[in-house]
Amino acid sequence: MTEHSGNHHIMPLKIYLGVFLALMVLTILTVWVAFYDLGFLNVFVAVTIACVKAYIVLLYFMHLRYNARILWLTAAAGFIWFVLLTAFTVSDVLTRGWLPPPEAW
Amino acid sequence: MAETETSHPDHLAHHFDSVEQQRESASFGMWLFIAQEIMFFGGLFLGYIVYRIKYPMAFATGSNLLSIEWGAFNTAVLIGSSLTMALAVRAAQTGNNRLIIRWILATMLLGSVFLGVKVVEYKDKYDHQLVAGPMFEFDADYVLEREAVPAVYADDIDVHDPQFGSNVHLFYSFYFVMTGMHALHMIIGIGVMIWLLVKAYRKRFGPDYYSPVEMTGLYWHFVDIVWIFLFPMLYLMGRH
Amino acid sequence: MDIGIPLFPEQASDLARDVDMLFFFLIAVSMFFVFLIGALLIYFIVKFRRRSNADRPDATRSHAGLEIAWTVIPLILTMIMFVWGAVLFFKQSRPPSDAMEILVVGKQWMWKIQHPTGHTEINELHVPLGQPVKLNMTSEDVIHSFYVPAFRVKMDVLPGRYTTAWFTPNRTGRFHLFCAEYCGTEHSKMVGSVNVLTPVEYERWLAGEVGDTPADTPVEAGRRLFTQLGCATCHHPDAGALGPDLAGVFGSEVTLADGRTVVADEDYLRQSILDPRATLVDGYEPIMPTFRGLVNEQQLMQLISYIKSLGDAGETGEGM
Amino acid sequence: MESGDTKRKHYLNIENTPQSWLLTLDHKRIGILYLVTILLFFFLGGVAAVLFRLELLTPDAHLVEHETYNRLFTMHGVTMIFFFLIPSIPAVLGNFLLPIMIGARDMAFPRINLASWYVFTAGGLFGLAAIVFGGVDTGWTFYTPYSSTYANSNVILAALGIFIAGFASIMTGLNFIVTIHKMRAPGLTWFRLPLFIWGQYATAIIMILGTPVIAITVLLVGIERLFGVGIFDPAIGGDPLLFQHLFWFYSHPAVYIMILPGMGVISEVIACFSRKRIFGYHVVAFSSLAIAILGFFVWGHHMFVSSQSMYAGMIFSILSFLVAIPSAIKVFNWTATLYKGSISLDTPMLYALGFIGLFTIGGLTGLFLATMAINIHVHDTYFVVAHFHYVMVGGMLMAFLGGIHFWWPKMFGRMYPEAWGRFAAIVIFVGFNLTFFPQFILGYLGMPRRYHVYPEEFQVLNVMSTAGASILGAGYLMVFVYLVWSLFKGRRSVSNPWCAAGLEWRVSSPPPQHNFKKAPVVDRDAYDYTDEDVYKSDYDSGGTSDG
Repeated sequence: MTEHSGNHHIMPLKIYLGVFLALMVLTILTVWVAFYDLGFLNVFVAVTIACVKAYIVLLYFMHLRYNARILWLTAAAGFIWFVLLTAFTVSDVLTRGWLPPPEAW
Repeated sequence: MAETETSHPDHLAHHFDSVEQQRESASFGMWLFIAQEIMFFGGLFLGYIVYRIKYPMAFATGSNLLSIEWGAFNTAVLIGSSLTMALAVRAAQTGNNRLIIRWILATMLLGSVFLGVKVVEYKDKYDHQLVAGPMFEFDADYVLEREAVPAVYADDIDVHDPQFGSNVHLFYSFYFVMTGMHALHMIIGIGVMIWLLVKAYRKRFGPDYYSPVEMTGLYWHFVDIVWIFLFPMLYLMGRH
Repeated sequence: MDIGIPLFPEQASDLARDVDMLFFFLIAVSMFFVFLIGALLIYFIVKFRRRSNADRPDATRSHAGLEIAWTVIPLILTMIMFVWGAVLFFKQSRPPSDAMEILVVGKQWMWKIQHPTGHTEINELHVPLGQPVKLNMTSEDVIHSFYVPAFRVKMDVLPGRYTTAWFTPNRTGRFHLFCAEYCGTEHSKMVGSVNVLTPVEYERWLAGEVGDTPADTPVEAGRRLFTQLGCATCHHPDAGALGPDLAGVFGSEVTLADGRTVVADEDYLRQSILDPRATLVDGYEPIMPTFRGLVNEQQLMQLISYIKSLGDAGETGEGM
Repeated sequence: MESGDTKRKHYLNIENTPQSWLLTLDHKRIGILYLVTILLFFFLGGVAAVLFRLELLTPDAHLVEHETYNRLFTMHGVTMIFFFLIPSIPAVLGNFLLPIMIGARDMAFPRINLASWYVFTAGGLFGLAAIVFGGVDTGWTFYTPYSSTYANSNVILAALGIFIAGFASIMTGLNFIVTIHKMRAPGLTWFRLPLFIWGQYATAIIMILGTPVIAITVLLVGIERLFGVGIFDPAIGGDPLLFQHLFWFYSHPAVYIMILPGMGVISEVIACFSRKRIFGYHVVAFSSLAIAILGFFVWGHHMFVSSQSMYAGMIFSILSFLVAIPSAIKVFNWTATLYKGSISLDTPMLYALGFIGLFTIGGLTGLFLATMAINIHVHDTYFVVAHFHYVMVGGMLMAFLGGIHFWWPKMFGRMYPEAWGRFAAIVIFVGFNLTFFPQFILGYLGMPRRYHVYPEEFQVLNVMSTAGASILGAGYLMVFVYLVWSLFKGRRSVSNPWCAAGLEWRVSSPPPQHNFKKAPVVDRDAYDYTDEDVYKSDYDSGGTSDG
């Protein structure tokens, strides 16, 4: 009952600094890439970089990497629910103007 | 009470059996809170996405009127504050009270810098009558002068079309609500840190008990993550 | 059997019969389950009441076969309902190509209706028997909903957008028209009636309507607006025209400047008039000004009616 | 140990200063605080219902003006849904019972639990202020652009009230999930949990993932009205359907917030009064989770005639049918539980049986609404009104009353009068059906909801409905009166008056302050009624003499 400190993970300073540098590099990358027109990839690249950054923060700053699976599941549930909310709503927005299927139906 | 027979430290609430159970409960609770925060901001992001799909040109134009320099600077500041917050948690884990205080102060400072920059940005929008609401006044000449219309759309857009201005208004509605809600979360975070500082001065934290620092850290990192998404969505997309 | 209480709404359109068929199917399924559950409950309560000497050997805790049965059977039944309902829904969303088009504008708290002949009515709609009618609807303020129970037709009416509904009345008479979406203080007064007349009576009604000459037909009014607003200076069939020729454009596929291909339906035309550059047709310069504020909702509908009249009427509705 | 021992200390009498109630961290007292608060809102919502049912006696306006009528049904909807039904079972019975049922001394976060009641009350005060300062006339659905631009009533206050009360709901859900995960007694594995706990767990998931969305949505409506910041305003290109998506993303699952805990109560009651384990325990448990998760993705069936894309509509329609399956499975399993049981028809059981019947009707009529072609006709008519009252009142309220009666002796240590209880249950059942069954017919006839004046031919059915409502109201009043009476005069209850399984029956009635002196060890499945003798003796666990 008193011997519980084994369970919290104390990460070395080096990892924190490395994570910080990685986040800065990604920030510069996303700003730099924004000035190039990549067509439909524009949004894709920006969101992907943001996701990678968020993922790094989750893993290291927020210690998810060393935590129980249930916490993973909780974070994932929030994110997945948001994606589903968006997917269903956008599916309406994108297909609203479509005509009904042809007469054969 | 009967429970005190066994070793029951002060910071262990009566209804928990062990410090470990209490700590795990706290962090699970915090993650559930973060899950609900995702959905809270999720509603805003959804609105933004829907309108961005409907009015890509107006949103790109509105976005280009924002200052990418300030936005990038603020991103760096906020990531830096996440680092200092993580270090504060680490200091609590290793029981270094002096460092806890120092890193929390650093985090608060960086957070305040971020908010200060936000004020500068809001002021700029105020000067150009871009603040969403009744005083919003779309100035086509300003848009042309700033060359805010993305080159690829330049031929397709009539900046003098009132509807176009309205849709830019919509962009600014979202800009202000989203960044405002984010800033509000930061202010709350800074408020919580004041409470942490008081506790830290009283030397309440140590390797056995640092949940409040850890939880505040989780909250702060989450606020950072929201900005990590807000920055490209509001400032970067449609920049070219 | 008349007991003084209405129990079932009138059927006054072909679709009403189809909807009711499906409704009866659902009623039958529901009755079956309500009586099944009810009978089982009562039987068990009586048989296994605490004081009874019913045989109670070790009761089973669960039974995989039963669980599967009462999962799969409802699943099959509901999927039948889904397919039937969806197919009928598509039918309800597909107006026949020979439908008479009537313009409906909802506002707090009245229905403004204009016939193809130009007759306007408020809170009244006269239609001829057996003639498919398509309603093009929009709202000037909040969301309303056009609802005629006897036709089993309901569609929300939104500001800034067009929605459509259609029906073919198959019984003469006077039927309720309701606003079904709560729209403010006098929501329950936003009612009217649909009068289905025989074609002869309908002609008579058209002729004798309130004595004065009917206003222009929407097409006529639209033609006049088209000239007044100077649309024809750019939209003409000659070579070198600054805008695309609009004859036959309705219902056709249009390639836009940004590469998208869209069907030129009412909403597209509406958007092209209000926000021309968002829907610029490939190969043209973005020089058309917006007409937002210059035309009101009714005039917009008239303009669109005119543009539609330029194409071959038989082609409308077959966009795909 | 003896129930007659008045000196025994329990959670109610241990301390009785105002602070000891207002600053209590005891989950049981917080449950009672919630009970009192939501009853106030139930009363308000009920008064509104009485007034507009009286108004609907005649086709014309004879009692109130349009403005008043619209404010009445809005007040009824807002208070009943946000301030009564959503917190009813979770915040009252859930708070009171959940820790005891899993053998814990309290919720994981007692302070957050208390804070949730304060937040809820604060939200409620905003709601009250909205009513006092002239009311709200948007309907509980707050559809834009009416609510954001056109309505000139206290939309902002009401929106703030809902926004704030939402956080109470989130706090409750968060507390439930952590408590269920982390605080279970030794030996109490997931599949030994009572189904009430499964129901609360599923509910808590919806509270956490759904509530924030309504919070931000109503907040946006408030911001739009307050600052003129256009978010949904069609004049600057706003999309009215966006509001509907956001609104129903919460408000449809909210229906499951309102019914899932009720289903949990029914499982407890049926098991106890037929002396049997719930048939197909695992299936019933998982069906709660299935409802919670699937229920999130059916919201578009509220929008079939809203000009939503018909292809999105198809997806929502098929998912709506799928979510009906787990509900059906529950009904079948409850019915099968009765088979070879030893059934006694005490008051809670009458409510549970009423629940099964009414919920079956409510659920089946839900299929009509999921069917796209029929939905067109019945959408926004009294058919919908009848349907959700069958689920909400016939379902949730019956379950709430059943649960209140079932656990009344546990909560207050007194028995309610059984004969009155049964009589009131029957009165409520009859009154309910008379009120709402005619509304199905009215709806299919085409009477739109929220109509102040209506065509004459609908009058007979409306009169029937109002007559039923008076019977229903009398039934509720009867329950209220004899329950309050029983607080003072009721027969004292033993620890386990129903000989029920479950840890809550192993502490004395009312429970001691910290529930258990020593955490109980669980060595058997839930509803283990095979070993009858265990429950017949009136015994307490070690937790009786806390003081």
